[in-house]
This record gives sequence, structure tokens and C-alpha cells, in this order.
Amino acid sequence: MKERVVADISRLPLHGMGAASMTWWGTLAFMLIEGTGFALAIAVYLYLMSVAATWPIDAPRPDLLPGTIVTLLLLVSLVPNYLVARWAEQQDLLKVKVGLVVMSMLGIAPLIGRIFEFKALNVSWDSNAYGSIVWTLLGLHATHIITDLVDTLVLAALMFTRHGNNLRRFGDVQDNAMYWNFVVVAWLPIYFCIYWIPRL
Amino acid sequence: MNEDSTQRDLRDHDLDRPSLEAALEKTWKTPSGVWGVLTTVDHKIIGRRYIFTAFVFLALGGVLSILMRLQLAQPEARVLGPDRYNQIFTMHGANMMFLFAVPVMEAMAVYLVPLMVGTRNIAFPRLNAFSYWMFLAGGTLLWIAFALDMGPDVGWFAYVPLAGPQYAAGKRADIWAQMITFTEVSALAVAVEIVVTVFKQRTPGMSLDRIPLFVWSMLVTSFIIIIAMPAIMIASTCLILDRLVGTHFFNPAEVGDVLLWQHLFWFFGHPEVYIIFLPAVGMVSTMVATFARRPVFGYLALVMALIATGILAFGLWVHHMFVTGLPRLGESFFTASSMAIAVPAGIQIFCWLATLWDGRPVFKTPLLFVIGFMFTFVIGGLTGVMVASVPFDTQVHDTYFVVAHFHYVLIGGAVFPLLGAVYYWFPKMTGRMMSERLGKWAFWLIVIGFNLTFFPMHILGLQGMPRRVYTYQPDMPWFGLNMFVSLSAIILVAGFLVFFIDAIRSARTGPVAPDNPWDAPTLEWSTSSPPPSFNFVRIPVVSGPNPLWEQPDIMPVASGLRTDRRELLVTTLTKAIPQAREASPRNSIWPLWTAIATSVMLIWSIFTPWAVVWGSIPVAVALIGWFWPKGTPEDEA
Amino acid sequence: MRTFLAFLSITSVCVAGCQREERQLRLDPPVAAALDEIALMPNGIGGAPPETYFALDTPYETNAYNLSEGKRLYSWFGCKTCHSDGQGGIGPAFLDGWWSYGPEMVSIFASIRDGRPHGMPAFRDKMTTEQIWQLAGYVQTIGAYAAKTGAPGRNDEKQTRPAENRAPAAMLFDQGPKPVHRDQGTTP
Amino acid sequence: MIRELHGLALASAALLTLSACTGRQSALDVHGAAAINLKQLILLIVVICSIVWALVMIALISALWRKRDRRERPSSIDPATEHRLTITVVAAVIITVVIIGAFTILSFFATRTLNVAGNDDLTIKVRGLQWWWSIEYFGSTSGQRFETANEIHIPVGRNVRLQLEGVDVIHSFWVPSLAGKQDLIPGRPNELIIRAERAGVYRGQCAEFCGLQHAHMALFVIAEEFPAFEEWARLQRQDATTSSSQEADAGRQAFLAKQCAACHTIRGTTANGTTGPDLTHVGGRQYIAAGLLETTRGSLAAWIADPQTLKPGNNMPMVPLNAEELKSISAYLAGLK
Repeated sequence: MKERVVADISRLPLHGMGAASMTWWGTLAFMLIEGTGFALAIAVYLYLMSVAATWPIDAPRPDLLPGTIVTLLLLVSLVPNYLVARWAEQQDLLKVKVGLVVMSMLGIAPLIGRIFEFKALNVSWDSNAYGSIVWTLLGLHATHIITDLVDTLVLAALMFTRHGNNLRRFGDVQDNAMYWNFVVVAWLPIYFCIYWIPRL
Repeated sequence: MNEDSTQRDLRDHDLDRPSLEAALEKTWKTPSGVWGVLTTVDHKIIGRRYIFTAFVFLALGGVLSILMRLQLAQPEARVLGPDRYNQIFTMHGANMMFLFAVPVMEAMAVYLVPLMVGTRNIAFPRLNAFSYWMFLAGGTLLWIAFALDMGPDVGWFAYVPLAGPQYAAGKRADIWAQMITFTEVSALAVAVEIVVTVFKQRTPGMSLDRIPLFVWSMLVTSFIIIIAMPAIMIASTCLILDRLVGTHFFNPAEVGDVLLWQHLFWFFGHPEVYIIFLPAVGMVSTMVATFARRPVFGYLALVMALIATGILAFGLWVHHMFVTGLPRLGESFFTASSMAIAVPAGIQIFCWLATLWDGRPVFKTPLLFVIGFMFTFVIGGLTGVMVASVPFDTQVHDTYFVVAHFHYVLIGGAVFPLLGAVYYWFPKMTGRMMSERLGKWAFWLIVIGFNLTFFPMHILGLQGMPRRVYTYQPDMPWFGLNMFVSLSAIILVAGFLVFFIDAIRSARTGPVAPDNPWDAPTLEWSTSSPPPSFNFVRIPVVSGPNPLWEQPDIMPVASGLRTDRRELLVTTLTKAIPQAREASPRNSIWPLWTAIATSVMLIWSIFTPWAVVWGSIPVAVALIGWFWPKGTPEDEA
Repeated sequence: MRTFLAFLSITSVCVAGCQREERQLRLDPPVAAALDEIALMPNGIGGAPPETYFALDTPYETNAYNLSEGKRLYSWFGCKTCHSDGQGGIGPAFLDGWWSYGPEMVSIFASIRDGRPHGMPAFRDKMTTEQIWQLAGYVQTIGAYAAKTGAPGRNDEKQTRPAENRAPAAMLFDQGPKPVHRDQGTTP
Repeated sequence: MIRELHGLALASAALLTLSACTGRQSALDVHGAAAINLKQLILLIVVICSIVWALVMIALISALWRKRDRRERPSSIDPATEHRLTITVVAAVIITVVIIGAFTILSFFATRTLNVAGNDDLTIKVRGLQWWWSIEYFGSTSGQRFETANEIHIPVGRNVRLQLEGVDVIHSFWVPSLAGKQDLIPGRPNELIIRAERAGVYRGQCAEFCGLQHAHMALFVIAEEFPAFEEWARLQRQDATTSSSQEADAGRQAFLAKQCAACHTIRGTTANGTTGPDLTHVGGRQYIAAGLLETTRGSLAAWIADPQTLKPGNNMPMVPLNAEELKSISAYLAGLK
């Protein structure tokens, strides 16, 4: 078939940022998948609660302290997270390096808190359905923190290599920041379910 | 790898066609040999692989159904014992749903969507390779387990408590649950790829109202997958936790709930039906247009029907639970929603009829299968309306009536269009035509065999024959019809044999196919058959929904892409205006390593929860290897 | 292909791990009779199971189906009334890690079939030989320090201890169990 | 055309069989209040759907084989035809909506006939176990309660409330000639009201996959006139008949001495096992082993001798008995009318 050139695209950039980047959309899609997962897990929590006569089931209410600390840590981490994203947009390598290191710290901190959270639940996963679902919710979210932490660590390391100063890396940093926002936002309803619904 | 400066930034308009094709081939080709097989990220190779594997599983599942028909041909037969029979019907269901139906539809999309939207590779090609390896691993796991008498025996729906820790001894149920995880991971991966490919890689000018209907159907399907599959992931995880570490999600004594499983399972399980059916809708719409020789009637209506089906799909799950004793009022709501889904289905049927009415039908094999589809699917749809009615359902639920119903929907509604689609796109995929003569044989044998096999099951159901029974007693009036069904199955099997023979023979020695054997309107037919590794020499530019009909002889193209690196065009979401010349990843072995690491972790975790901890380390390592930049031109930005 | 092989190996490993899964639903009477012929040491502790037992490849210690059947029989035949969930009561415990007559299948089989002093009744007339073997296999499973791969999971009932597939005996090990009877030594 | 003939053949065959086919366990051979309503609904919907299908097929055939004039290019579309087609399709969709709506309302009202709120004359507890049915009758006093298995006697023309309870896994109670099915779910008791309009024996079967012997989990509902029912109940409340013959007496001895008594109850003897069916009046039941065999001395002997061959995987073990014991025990059980 004969071809007629009707458009010249040679002047287009070699890589799109934000909504022009495919990884951005990919991250969004995975956030949708995991968001659905969280929503369903919470639905299971509420379903079991509706079946149960008492809630929590023969266990004291979970202690607020560790969970609340973790929540605060996560909320605080949003600030540097936002800054990293902006620095990445401005392609400021130095600041991004610093920011990523900070974010790595702020990724590890809540994980430590998380360990105490499991203790603070005051119930074992195998004592009844209530124990099972709160452990699962907590664990499910912990895996997300870990995932993004590993991603952050690898990115941080990457920024110190020759691959660091590259538009794609800055894009990755932005996507990673976006995912972290998701991890934090997803935590809030879970926090409410685990710690506050039993207190209502 | 460093390209020398002359090669650097070489654009396609700097070259004449032969050297341009050579340069693109050099950049995009998959190396020959085992290494190429293991490292390729070409959506066409992976798509073909996917399709082939899925059809292998179809054949295996068919063998199982023959065994079941042997056992049921006469009362109290002893061909199979209850233990083996239960494994076999479970395997048949799980295999057909998770290893054939869903993967094969996604596989068709993996192959066709990038071609139809006029891009050079699918989005996230490495994820695509990974998803295939995961699919293969899951299927292999299930079948090896079956061969070792460890096949799941709790039904493809694995209802608790029967699948729970107390009543399902051994690892059989865990293997089912973990096989789910494998296939869901691969399905979700493909869904993401398709969504992003359709959103961002459409060729310039392909605005939303110009997207081919098959692509639309796959887009909707992918969203259904993204929303529905997490449910089964959660469910199967809870099941494994109950079985392995003693959680109590489904233990009534510890305030768990048995019906929770059914809610989670069917919240996935019903949309699953549309995950299988909607791609078929897309295929039918495509083939009807081509063989009726006119654009499909009611493009907008069809797209809306697709979306409506996709949304309604999530409002029907309870109609699988009408006899579990849920509140009747709630059930009536689900009756209404289940009935409502007949409306978009009706719209689709009517639009196709209108297209055929106004068109000039050309009776090639693909169109025959479309006709066979309408003939059988309408029956399936109508019996669907029947079981959507609560009172009706209380009599036919879990009987052979339902078996007949969903085989009419899944085989008549999805497999017939799929077979038509294979005949239709075979020339594009292999560069050779399939035989019209054998095709017609296959069509008649399959359609007649199918109806003779499955129609009587409606009657058996109303006569009181329950599902999932490994035998029935001589004093029940079911013998005659069961024997008839078993005999008719032979015709059906013969039909599939003819199809397989034709496919294999044609792939080797079929007549060589031209670029556009059916004079079809969509972009995949504008490139050679089979397409080159880079799909299109120059990126086509479209100005309508049926480009090859609107401009039969001249193809408007865009130029300016680099040839020294894998480069494709990213365009805007709605209007498809070019945004960037994005790089597409090169071949890599890491997806395979990741798949192996993940598989080890998943299988290991059937035996101990610690597998998740230790097993995830190699996975992380493999993923880092996957994403670590290799300093190729693709990294430039 | 390579993955296929990888999986072949992995899965065979798993199979080796989770033992045999096939379900022997019917035991021929002669076999059952032969399985009854155990050789017990004079002191009633340990001994040799019949040849048939090995010919069948010791099905009652590892086969998941037999173990779950054993678990069913444990509650059906009222073992709980004396041994509770295995933590003991009127009768000795199984998961404190101590065995009055040793952990061999033969001893356990003999204890169930013929009974033991201090109140363990004989089940000869209540259970068939196959059932006794299945029950013996299950009892051995409760007391195992390392969970058998084929060990049953939890029941759909109120929980009193971790299920057999989590090696409760390893968690609930008791340094020095108090003997239920004076002359029932603490040493295994 | 063959396709169409084939289709018509199937359709008519369907309708014929629907009207013709009967059976002791058929949704179309109905003798119960609920089932009768359901049959009418089923036939109505089936007929309407068949008509719809036929119409669609006619449209398809004519669309495929109608005469048409040439057209120059596939992409060219004639607005006038397009307009006509649009109207037709819209009309068709409207008709679909109407039919669908009708069905919805229809089934909504039919659903209300299924409700269990109505008053009842008799309450029976039905427990589903792998793989048999335990039936418990209550009376005004505790002395009047009794248990039986796999056989429910009900008085004709009375509402009977069944309390459905799943003991181990999910089962489903389904006697199609009397009513639609209802699941027996562990931890979620259900209820179902059945009412037999005519005396007769109606077969039912577990309709939810429940494991190895799901296929052999039948039960029988025996509807009889009230006096007969009363007489039956009176008999059931009594202890087992003291064995008359000497052989039966030996059988009783053997039954109590062997493993049998560990799982089965025979009221009036020391046998009080609860894991198997109550055998107090087993000889009077029509079938044994959940509808597997008709109750005869021979079948009893065969069943006891080798249950795992007749019903592989069921929970009844093969008890070692010599020929003598087997004979006497079967005689004894057969005598327990």
C-alpha cells in the first residue's frame, strides 16, 4: 500500500512526563487494583462485624498509641514526599537525592511502628474471625509499605549512579511519590476500621 | 551498548524503504534460538504463545469432559470413582475458566490490540512476558498436581467448608487456590498493559470514536478484570490462611461466615463471565462488519452496551446465591439487575442483525461462526433470563439446566466467536490461510454437535438431575438422555479435531496470505502478514473508524521516529494527538527470572507462611535486575 | 520449556514433601486382618508393625486423607472425654511431648486396640483395624514436634489449641509433665 | 436452512419433552403447592422465551438471505436506510425492555409465594450430613420427639415447616415435586415450607456439591393421609420391637457386641451411638444408605458386608463379620419395622 507522510513527529520529546508517561498510567492502574483490594478487605471487615454479636470479639479494644504514631508518621511523610515530587519535576538532582534518603527513613519508621501495632491489637489471628481480619488488614498494608520502601531505596541508590541524572529517573521518582501518597491515603480508612470502629 | 555516531538519532525519513525496514528490523528483532525464545518481549510472539498454550489447555479440558461423559453415559458406571470424578470436574471447570477462556481472550488482545491501534509494541512488554510465564507456571502446577492425584476436588468454586481445613484433606484445595493466584497475576498484568496501550499508544487521529470495537471491548474487559480479580485474590488468600495458619474467616464457630466465601467468590465469578464474553462481542462486531461489507451498525450504541454490561456485571453476583436463604427482597433486586443485563445484550444482537440486513454478507467461515454464535448464544441468553428469576432458579439451580445454560453462554457465546476469530486473524498471525472446506466442516460439526450435546441437559435439569454427581441410579429416568448426550459429544469432539487439524496443517502448508485477505477495514490489515517485528514501517494516521475502507489505496503516515532505538508514539487520551516519542523496552531475561522466583515463592507458601518472607527476597532481586537501567538508547530522555 | 522443567522439579519436591495424597477408600478384609498382626514388645512399649504395613508404604503416618479420617474418629469415638484436644485431662496429654508408651505407631495402635492400665479402654470392639490405624496415625501427628506436611488443619469449631499442621506439641512442650498415675513414669 | 430446521426440531423437542417428561424427582411432575406454582411460571417463561428466540432467528435468516442491490464501496452508508434501521432497533430494544420488566414483576410475585412466614401444622428438623439426612420430629412433650433418617413422612394437605441445618458442609434440600431447593448451611439455619397436595412418595436429592458421595445422598418424602401419618408417628415413637425369631435375637447380640453399636442408636437397646443414622425402625424404611438400596434383608446384608464398594468413601466402615453374624444382624435389622 502506498504511503503519504502527513505528519512529522521528529520534534517530539524522547520521553513524556506525568500524564504523557506510560509508567504514570501503569502506576495508576496498579493503584486501582490494590485500591480495590483494600476496599474489599475493609468490606470483609465490615461484613464480619455485621455477622458478629459483639465487636471486637472477646478481646480488649486495640491500643491506640502505636497505630496513631504510625498514622502521624505516614501523614508527616507526605510533606517531604510532595517536595521530592516537585524537585523531581524541576529535575534538581541534589535535592532529589536528599529527599529520597529522607523518604527511605520515613518508610522504615512506620514499619518499626507496625511491629508494635500487631502487639497492640490485643488479639491473635487464630483466636477468632475478628483477630483474623485485623491481622490481615494490617499485614496487607504492611506489604504495601515494604513494596514502596524497597522501590524508594532502589531509586535512591539509582540516583547516586550515572543513571541518576535522567528525565526517566525523575519520572520514576514522581511515580514513586504518587504511589506513596496512595499507600498513605489507603491507610486512613484501615486505621479508622481497626482502631476507631471498635470504639464507636 | 553504544551505537556509533552515524547510527545515532537516525530518523525514518532519512532512509529509503528497504534500508529503513532493515534498520527497524535490526532494532526490534527477536534473536533466534533458545535465548530469543526466553527473552523476547514482542507482543506478537508472546500473544501467539499465549493463544497456543490456551488452546492446549482447551484440548486437555476437552479430554476431561470426555471422561466425564463416559462415566455419565450410563447409571452407576464404574469408569471413574467418586474421588477421581470430583478431581476431574473440578479440573475441567478451573482449567476452562482460568487456563483457557480468560487467557485466550487476553492473548488475542495481546496480539491484536497493538496492531489495531497502530503501535509498535504493547505497553510494558516485559510485564507481558512475565504474565505469560506466570500463566504457564500456574497451568503447569495445576496439571502436574492432577497427574500426581493431588488435583483439586472441591469444585472450581471451592465452597467452604468443603474446601476448608476440616473437610479438604491434603494440599488439593491449596493448589487450586494458588493456581488462582498465578492466573490472576497474569490476567491483571495483561489488563494493565491493554488499558495503557489503548489509552496512550493509539495512532494519531484515532480519537475515542474511532477505536475499533474489539479494542473497545478489550478496554472494558480489562477494567472488569482490574475491579473483579482482587476479590478472588482476597478470597483465595483467606482460604489459604484458614487452611495453613488457622485463621477463622470461614469458621462459624469463631464468628467467621460460610457465605462470606460465596459473596467474595461470585463478586469475581460473575464478572468473570463478562470478562470472557465481552471480547467475543468485540470479535463478532469486527467480523460482522468485514463480512457484511459495511461498517457495523450503531457503533456508539455498541460501545455504550459494552460499558453498560461492564458496570452491570458487578450488580449480579447474588443470583448465584438465590437458594442460600438470603432476604427475599434483596434477591428480587438482584433478579432485576440480572434481567437488566439482557438489555445491552439485546442491543448488541439487534445492531449486528441490522448490520447484516443492510450489508452484503460474504459467507466465509468466520461469518458462519458468527451466525452459529447468534443461533446458540440467544438461547443461552434467554435461559440466563430464566435463572435470573428467583422462583425459577429455586428449581433449576445446581442442576443440569444450569450446566446447559452456561455452556450455551460460554461455548456458544464466547468459543464460537473465538473460533471464527481464529479463522479470521489466522492469516495475519501466521501469514497463511486456513482451509475454507475444513472450516465449514468444523463449523457444522461443532455447532450441531454442541446443540445436540447441551440442549438435552436443560431437560435433564428440569427432570431433577443435579450437577456434580459422579453417577446416578438406574431407577432415575435420566439414562436415555445422558446416553444421547454422551454420543452427541462425539460429534462435538470430532468438530474440534477437524479445527485443530486444520489449524496445524494450515500453519505449515496453508496457502500464503496477502496483507488483507478479507478486505477488512482495520489497521492490522495494513501491514504485512505476518507483521514485521516492528509492526508498521511508518506509524499510520487515521481519520475514521474504518481507515482501510475510507482510504483504500493510500495510507497516510507520520514520520520522524528514530530507528536506532525502540521508539513508539505516545498520544493523548481522547483525541490521540502525539505527545512524545517514547522508548519501548528491549528483550530481557529478567521477566523469566522474576516469574520463576515468584512461582517458587507462591508454591512454597502452600507449605509454610515463611515462604512469603524468604521467597520474596529473590523476587525483589529479580525485579531490581528487571528495572535497573542498562544504558541502552532506550534509557535516553 | 526451561520454566516447565523448573516447575517439574519444584513440584516434585513439593510432592516429596506433602507425601501421597491418594485416598484408599476400601481396605480388603485380608489386608485389614494382616494389619492387625502387630508384634508388640513384652513390656507393651514399641515393637514391629506387620510386613503388610510396609508393603502399603506406611500409609497411616503420612497420608493426608488417613490423618484427617483419624481426626474425625478422634472426636467420633469420644477420645476428647479423657484426652481433651490432646492436652490431656482424665487421660494423659499427647502434646506435652511425653509418651508413656513411646511415640511408635505400634505402641499407639496397641494402646487404642487393647487399652492400657489406669482406664484406657480397649477399642477392639468399637473400631475396625483400619480405623484404629488411622486414629493412631492422627494421635502420633498431634504429638509430633515438627508438623507433618499431611497434618490436618483446624476444625470448624471453637479453638482450644493450634491445629495439627502447626506442630502444637512443639509449642506446648512441657519440661516435666505430672504423671496422671503414680506408676505411669514421666520418662518416655 | 438445515440450521433452521435443526433449530426448530430442538425447540419443538424441548417443548414436547417439557410437557411430557415426568419422574419421581422432577420439577415438571409436581404434587406440592409450591412446585405447582413454579411449574406454571417455568412453562410460561419458557414459552415466551422460545417465541422470542424464534423471532430473532427469523430476523437473522431474512437478514442473511434477503435480496439486495449492489453497493459501490463498503464505507458508503445510505442515511435513509440508516434511519429505518435505527427505528427498528430502538423498537426491538423497547420490546426487550417490556418483556424483561414483565418477567421481573412476574418472578417478584412468584417469590412471595415461596415465603416461609405462613402458618404451619408440623415442624421437622432436617440435618444434612456427609452423606445422609438426619430427620427429627418434635412433639408436644419430650417423649414424643423421635429421630429417623433419609425418610420424611408428612400428612397430605398440611403445611410442614422444615428447619434446615447443615452439620458439616453445605448441602441443599431439594424435592422438586414438592418445592424449590433450599441450602443447609453450617451456622446459618434455613427454613422451607412444603405442602403435598396428593399422597405419594417423592424423591429428593442433595443439590449442593458436598464431597465424595454427593451423588448418593437422596431422601424420600412420603405424603400420606393424616390418620396414616399419625399411626406411623406413633410407631416411630416406640422403642425397637423386641426381636421375635431366635436368629434375630442372635443378630441383636452381634449388633451390640460388634462395632455397629458404637455409631448407631437402636432405642430400647444399649446401642446409642450418634454418628450414624438412628436404626430403631430401619426395617420399616423404604430405602437404606440414603436412597442407595431398597430395604430388604439381602440389601442390608450386602451393605453391611461391603459399604465401601457400594458407596465408596462413605463413613460406614467395613466391619469384619463372619457369615453367621452377617446373616443374623441383617435379619435383626430387617425385622426392626
